[in-house]
Amino acid sequence: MAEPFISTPVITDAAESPLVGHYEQGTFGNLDRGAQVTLTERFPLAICDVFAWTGSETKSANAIKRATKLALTKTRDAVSEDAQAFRHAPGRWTVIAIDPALPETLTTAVGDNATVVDLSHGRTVLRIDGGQSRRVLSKLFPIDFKSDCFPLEKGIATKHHEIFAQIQRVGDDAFDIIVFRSYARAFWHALRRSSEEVGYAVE
Amino acid sequence: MTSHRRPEGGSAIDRDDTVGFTVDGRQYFGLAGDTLAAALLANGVRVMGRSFKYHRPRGVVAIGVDEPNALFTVTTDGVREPNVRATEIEVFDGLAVESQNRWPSLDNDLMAVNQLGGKALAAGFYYKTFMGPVIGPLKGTRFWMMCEHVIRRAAGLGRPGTARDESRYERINAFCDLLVVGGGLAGLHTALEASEAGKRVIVCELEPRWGGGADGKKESEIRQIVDSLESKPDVTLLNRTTVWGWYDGNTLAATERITDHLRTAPEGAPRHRHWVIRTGHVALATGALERPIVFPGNDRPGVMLADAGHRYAETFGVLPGQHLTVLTNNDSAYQAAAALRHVGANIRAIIDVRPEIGAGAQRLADRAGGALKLGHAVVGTSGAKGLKTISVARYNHQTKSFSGGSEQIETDCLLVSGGWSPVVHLASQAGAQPIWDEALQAFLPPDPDKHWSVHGAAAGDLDFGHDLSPAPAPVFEIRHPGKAFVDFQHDVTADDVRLAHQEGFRSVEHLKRYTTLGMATDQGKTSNIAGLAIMADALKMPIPEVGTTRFRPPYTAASLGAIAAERYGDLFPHRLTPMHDWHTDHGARMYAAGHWERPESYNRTGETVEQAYVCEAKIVRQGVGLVDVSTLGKIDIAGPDAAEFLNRVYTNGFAKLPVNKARYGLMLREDGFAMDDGTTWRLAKNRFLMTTTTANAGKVMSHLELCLDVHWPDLRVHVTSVTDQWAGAAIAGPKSREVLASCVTGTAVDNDALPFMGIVHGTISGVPVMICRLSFSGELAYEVYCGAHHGTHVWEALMTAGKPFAIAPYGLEALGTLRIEKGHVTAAEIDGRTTARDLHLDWMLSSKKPFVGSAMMDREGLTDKSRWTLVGVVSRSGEKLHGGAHVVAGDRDEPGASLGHLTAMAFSPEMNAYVGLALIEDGESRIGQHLYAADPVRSQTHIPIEIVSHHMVDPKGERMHG
Amino acid sequence: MIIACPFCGPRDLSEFTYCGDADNLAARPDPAATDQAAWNAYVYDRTNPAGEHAEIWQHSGGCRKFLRVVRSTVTHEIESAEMVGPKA
Amino acid sequence: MQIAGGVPKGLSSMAEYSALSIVKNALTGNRDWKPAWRKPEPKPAYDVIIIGGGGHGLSTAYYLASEFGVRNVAVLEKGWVGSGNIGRNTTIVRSNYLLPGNTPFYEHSMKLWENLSHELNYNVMFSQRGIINLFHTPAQEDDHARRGNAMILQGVDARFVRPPELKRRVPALNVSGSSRFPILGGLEQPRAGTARHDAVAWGYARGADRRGVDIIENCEVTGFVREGDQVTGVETSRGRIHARKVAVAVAGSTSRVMAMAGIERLPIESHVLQAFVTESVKPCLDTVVTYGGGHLYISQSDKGSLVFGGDIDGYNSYAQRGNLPIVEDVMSEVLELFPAFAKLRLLRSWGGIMDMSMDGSPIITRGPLPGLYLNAGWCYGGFKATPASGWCFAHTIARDEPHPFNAPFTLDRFHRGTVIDEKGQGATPWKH
Ligand SMILES: Cc1cc2nc3c(=O)[nH]c(=O)nc-3n(C[C@H](O)[C@H](O)[C@H](O)COP(=O)(O)OP(=O)(O)OC[C@H]3O[C@@H](n4cnc5c(N)ncnc54)[C@H](O)[C@@H]3O)c2cc1C
Ligand SMILES: NC(=O)c1ccc[n+]([C@@H]2O[C@H](COP(=O)([O-])OP(=O)(O)OC[C@H]3O[C@@H](n4cnc5c(N)ncnc54)[C@H](O)[C@@H]3O)[C@@H](O)[C@H]2O)c1
Ligand SMILES: Cc1cc2nc3c(=O)[nH]c(=O)nc-3n(C[C@H](O)[C@H](O)[C@H](O)COP(=O)(O)O)c2cc1C
Ligand SMILES: [Zn+2]
Repeated sequence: MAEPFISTPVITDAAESPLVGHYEQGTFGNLDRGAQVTLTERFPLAICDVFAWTGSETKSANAIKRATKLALTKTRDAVSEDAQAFRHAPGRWTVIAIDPALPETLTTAVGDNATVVDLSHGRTVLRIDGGQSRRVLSKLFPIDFKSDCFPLEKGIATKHHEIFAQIQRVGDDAFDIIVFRSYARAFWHALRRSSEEVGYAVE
Repeated sequence: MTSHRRPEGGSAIDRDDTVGFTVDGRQYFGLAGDTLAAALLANGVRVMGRSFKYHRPRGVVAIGVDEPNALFTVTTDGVREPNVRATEIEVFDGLAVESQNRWPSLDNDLMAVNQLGGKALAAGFYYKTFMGPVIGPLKGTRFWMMCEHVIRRAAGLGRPGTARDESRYERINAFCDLLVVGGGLAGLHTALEASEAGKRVIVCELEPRWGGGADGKKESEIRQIVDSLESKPDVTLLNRTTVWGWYDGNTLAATERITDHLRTAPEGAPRHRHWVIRTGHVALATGALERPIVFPGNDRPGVMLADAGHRYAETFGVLPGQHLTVLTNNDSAYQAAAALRHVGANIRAIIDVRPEIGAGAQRLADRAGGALKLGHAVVGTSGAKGLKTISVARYNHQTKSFSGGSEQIETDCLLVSGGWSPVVHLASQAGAQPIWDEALQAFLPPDPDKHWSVHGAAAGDLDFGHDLSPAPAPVFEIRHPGKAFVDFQHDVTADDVRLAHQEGFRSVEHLKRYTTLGMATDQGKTSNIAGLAIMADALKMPIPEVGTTRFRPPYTAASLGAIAAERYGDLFPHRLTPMHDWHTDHGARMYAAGHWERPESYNRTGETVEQAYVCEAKIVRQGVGLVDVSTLGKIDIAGPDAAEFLNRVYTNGFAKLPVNKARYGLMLREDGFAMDDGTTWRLAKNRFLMTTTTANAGKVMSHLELCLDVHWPDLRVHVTSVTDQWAGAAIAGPKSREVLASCVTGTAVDNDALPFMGIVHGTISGVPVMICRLSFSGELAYEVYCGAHHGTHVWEALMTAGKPFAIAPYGLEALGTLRIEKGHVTAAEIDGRTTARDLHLDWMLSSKKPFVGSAMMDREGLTDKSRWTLVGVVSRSGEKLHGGAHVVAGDRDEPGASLGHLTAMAFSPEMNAYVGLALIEDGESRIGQHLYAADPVRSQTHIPIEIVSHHMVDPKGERMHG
Repeated sequence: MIIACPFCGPRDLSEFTYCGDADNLAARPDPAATDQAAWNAYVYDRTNPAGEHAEIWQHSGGCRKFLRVVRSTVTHEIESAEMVGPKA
Repeated sequence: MQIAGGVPKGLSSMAEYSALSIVKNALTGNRDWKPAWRKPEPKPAYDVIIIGGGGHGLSTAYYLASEFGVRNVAVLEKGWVGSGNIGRNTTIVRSNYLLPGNTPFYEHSMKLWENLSHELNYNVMFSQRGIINLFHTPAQEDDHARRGNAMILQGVDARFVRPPELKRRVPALNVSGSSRFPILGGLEQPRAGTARHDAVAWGYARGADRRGVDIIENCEVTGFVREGDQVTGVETSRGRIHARKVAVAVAGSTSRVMAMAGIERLPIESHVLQAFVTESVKPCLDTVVTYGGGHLYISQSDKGSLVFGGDIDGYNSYAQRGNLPIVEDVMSEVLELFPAFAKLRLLRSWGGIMDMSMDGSPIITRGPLPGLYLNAGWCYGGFKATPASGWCFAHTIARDEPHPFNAPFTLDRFHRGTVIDEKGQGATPWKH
């Protein structure tokens, strides 16, 4: 029953980040204590939504695990050097990988257990890292970023203003924020603004 | 002017740091750490404001947020902030403030003539007059409006400005186990205890300094606790932060003032920060506010709350006057008197309404010196610009009677204490009624529950030191002839309260509204209790039966900027299509469509929008054009029941749609009216791509999700929004196929390979694309979809391939023109009030299956023949039509009733005429009629039109099928 | 207001979208049925109680699932929030 | 100089209000002012009982007595007169409606407003300072033109204003074109404006009282007395009271009260709407302005406060208080229009319970039971309707048939599909 994968596959050399022309490297804001956070855009990435059919959640999780080599379970999110995945709704994962073949690999791996939707072009992933990352994020999201409330590797769905966004904790003080591509520029602007008080570097 | 600064003392000030500031342009000096009120007192300034109604000169009465009189306007970078309490402005070098509500100056205000109105301006007088004549030019509302014009200018306090406030405001979300409101001793101890138990704690204190009203002797204890709290990682200490609102789910709002007290702000620092704090538990340690006593002449500058006077000396080293007197009904003022004496003040007399006092008070009275007049009351004051003398008479507070003559005492400052009111505001915001405490003669917070607790003075735990009793005598007013003020700022007198009672405004809420008691900037912090005590007296009812007025957020006024932080100006959320920069680089005017920005038209230099769109539309009809359709909502619909699902949500059938074909679909709401339209593409047996209108993308997505989760959980269907995944460009015009043929590889695009509504996959310039042949313009047209990151690349490739065919980009205006000519509907017609039949889409209503809306769409109101239905309209005079014009049968002089309206208009290059679409009464039957398009509100045009079919161009659709 | 999404945990009101009376939504008549009175009642009429009210909220800025929330319309106190639809 | 409107003969001789009476009373220490309305004990029976001492209940009583000769009337109010929405609204009065079903009714109301202070011998401070509905895109401009034209064609005043005039009249307005939704212009109804909300309640109460109506406060209706289907009276916290006709005008409490009569389901939901005032400032906004890029309506009271509101909170509520997200939204809309006001300060916020109907339009009708009459569904627009609503409801009660002005406002229009949906939102009351 598996449907052929509907491809807008891969990201070719022609791919262009939505932040082109708005991604200025350097250090900014109040640098009295140096740049206390670092902002980066992670581009390009392969991004998929995996939506398990009721009853096939475990199989789907295992399939994602196989396809990405992540230490993922039905309820545990995971991050590795070249991939990450988190459950943002019951039976539903956002999977991100450096390997552009992710959509096909995943489609094959999950088979009839889940629907895979390629969102590689539809999302922008921004990373914030550094001692003050939680404070900056607190300005933007009504989410508790405290370590034990937001454990390492966990990912969640929320929104910024009225617009859907996702966040995954990828390091001690590092978070990936996944926003709609169309919203990336406005969000980037807000993120930079919120970081000015603590000083930031764009790498 | 005499300096009132003592040579020593003052826990907040830095005697080595003199700062200069101006009031109304006049230079003053203060010390770093001073509030404006303290610095002005130190400079011997007494008049610090004018009252609202009578413009009476007023001095500062309080030391904190309860100050009703001393209000100033602070101007920073040309932006005005009116009504700032002098007790909250921290002076810095260069501070410039302006006094308010006076003309020409604070000391000489001509508006003070209002006082002469005296009793005529009593409560409620507005309602009884100004009705004006019933005939003549001032009849109706005119006379009132004339008077109102003058009244408005006399009212108001500070003057706002018109310059944009460029300050930055920020928002922050916080979470904790315990939020402590108030950084006095009670709050600090509560915080310490919780933090030692490992709790995550936030402490907010509205003052710059910690410690609240605590005695100077407690300074080291306070320092110790603060140090200890500061060292704990899970404790956040926020000073200059007022918690002002308590919302459902223990969500509290607070405003942190970050740079107001600084001459220059650090880089990146916001002026104010809006804190939204979600907490497990709230500990209210908000202290208590001292309240005044109402007596004749009680508003003269120099009359001040006793604790305020005490603290001006202790905190700022400033004496509130040279020759002090005290009026009290309780023991706490004795402490103030003794402490002031200790720092060198001369206490002339202590006047206590009580006939006797305890040993503790007596001891303090002895220390304070001056005459102790028990069983006495102040019955009047005098002094032109400030207090000079008070009149004192023997008083029995039980019988409220006076005896003997009155005695004059010279004094420039009368310190008053009428008892203490715990700050119950926050606890009561959610609606819980505070509880009257007979002993304290005060309202205490309602009973706490598991979400909150109350500590210290806020709980009624008023500890003034051993031997002193917290219980005052129940005296709120000393009733004697003369104007006695209850609400200082609003000039509400005790007689006004009684008049309200007399006229039947007896509920406290009526009292408030009729007299405006408690509606000023201090929200009655100093006046509410006295007001309701006077009303209770008039009603001969106990105070608790009269009750309080309702407490509402904010506790103290909060800047609009802070609450709105990051939601306006350049931080307003907006979304851009992948080709956005290309459009702006090529002269596109952008159009704000909800969150989106879309090209309206590409204006070559000097062109008007109309010239541009006509040119663009012509190019599409005659050659080929390209338009960005990336903003259309796109939804991936997958699963074995996907076709069945579409059958249920669309009015027409989708089950038999072949793979690689698309179909136009219409959705209704449950009530049978049209909701949205769009095409849905079958990409595989169980996989569809639905498109929606830009405006309805979110609404349709939620509708589908609701249907699946709530109504039909048995359907195996997954829906995912893929709006952002795809860039979309529609290439339209007779030459469009040739352009595609020249640049698409991997698939043929001829009529056989790609028939009308067919879908193919190929590549353009090395990038995979999906192409569907469908047409909104009515021309041969295709929608080319590719991954959004490739959007600009494919767009540019299409432009390049189209160059030999003179391709041009077109914007929303041209798109609109083309669809109007074709009679295709958009949101202007699917406006939530139209049915499928109104729009001639009844051919899409399947009779073979039920669908959302099918049960309701045939009700009489939806099928009535006189409903407005869609028609085309052509200008017969060549004049420009206007969207929103109404269709009428009569000429300009007698247009008659509206028959409906134009939903859209354009100049049609194809028909060489201004054309439009209209929804008009029984439209079908009017085709061929000559009517008028009337636009009296805008263009004043009255244009002869002919009603035609809404299919104005190529009614048979030969072009798009060709 | 804070709604405890069974999947996401307690989240701020701003993440949720109100969808109306849960019991009414659950009483959607059979679409094939032509019982106009039932349809009219379903589309237009509400009990609108003061007190306990079962309602549907979508966690639109979160897991996007629909929750059946029992809430007091008088105190805004939330008694329970459960997932509706196919559970996972 | 003021010429008094005059009280009909034979009615209460309580002091007429005028400039003269104010001076006279001032000279005698204001000792002679009488209660604005009596505090009568309820009688055992009345011809008509009106439940709800809000604007609509009081104006209904007033017009029953003054226009339709029905004087044996009681208004039962559970709290104090004006404690409901009449006492907590943003006071905007306008008749700038789009749909033919609404316009004549609201225009009738406007005409009553224009003479109301005289009619009541009570200054309700109706100030025709105009309302300007801003628009920000060409499509919105067309929508506003459509509305303006509809108004003009039905004899209502309307005009367009463009940015230069806007800048002159509302200097703090950001017409720079730099904003996210630049202002293209506005649709103005010059005769629209604001009135002093409490005064409207008090003026109608006093006017009704002077014509013999009993206004009974602290009298909560707790049940209905019925003979078969026929409603013959009410149970109250002050005992049973009989009546030939019982009229319900309880706005946000409609469902609760009607449930006592056995009507369990109605096309109404109760939702909370918040409103806001800033601290008083000198005049800076001399008209009413609404924002088309979101949902905001703002004016400045005579006291100097900016008075404004936005969307409803959007969930069923009887709590008279709202939540923070809407507060933040509304403030951001104020600043989108008036970036100079960021330093003004919010003084107070509150909520009211709106009777949101399924199409956003009201219900003024006989029934749904014999002897019962219903006035409801005012959403957040019923203040302006106060005079016409009372007038039409009084007509309906006295004559047992609607006036043509309120003929479209039936209860069965929902089922029949003849809805009057100004916003085009369908049966989602929280979106109207
Ligand atoms: C915040 C807000 C802003 C608004 N802004 C505007 C605006 O700008 N313009 C506009 O035109 N409209 C506005 N409105 C709407 C308008 O205020 C209302 O539609 C209108 O006031 C409702 O009619 P009413 O005055 O009769 O209601 P209410 O004043 O609510 O009267 C109903 C009365 O019934 C009483 N009652 C309830 N149950 C019982 C019972 N069992 N027994 C006895 N009595 C009972 C209540 O206590 C209440 O006094 C606004 C409303 C709110 C809340
Ligand atoms: N001045 C007084 O209030 C007062 C009166 C009687 C006794 N005392 C003494 O002080 C001690 C009681 O201390 P306490 O801590 O209960 O009261 P406190 O007055 O010392 O402290 C309360 C603090 O809460 C702050 N506050 C109030 N509302 C706030 C809000 N909404 N947001 C942020 N901060 C807010 C106030 O600025 C104040 O600093 C007792 O020992 C008593 O002897 C003080
Ligand atoms: C038009 C209008 C203007 C108001 N102006 C003020 C004001 O200047 N000061 C004030 O404290 N409250 C003002 N209020 C709010 C009232 O104090 C009160 O909050 C509101 O009527 C709701 O009543 P409640 O808070 O008692 O429930 C105003 C209310 C309205 C409707
Ligand atoms: Zn959730």
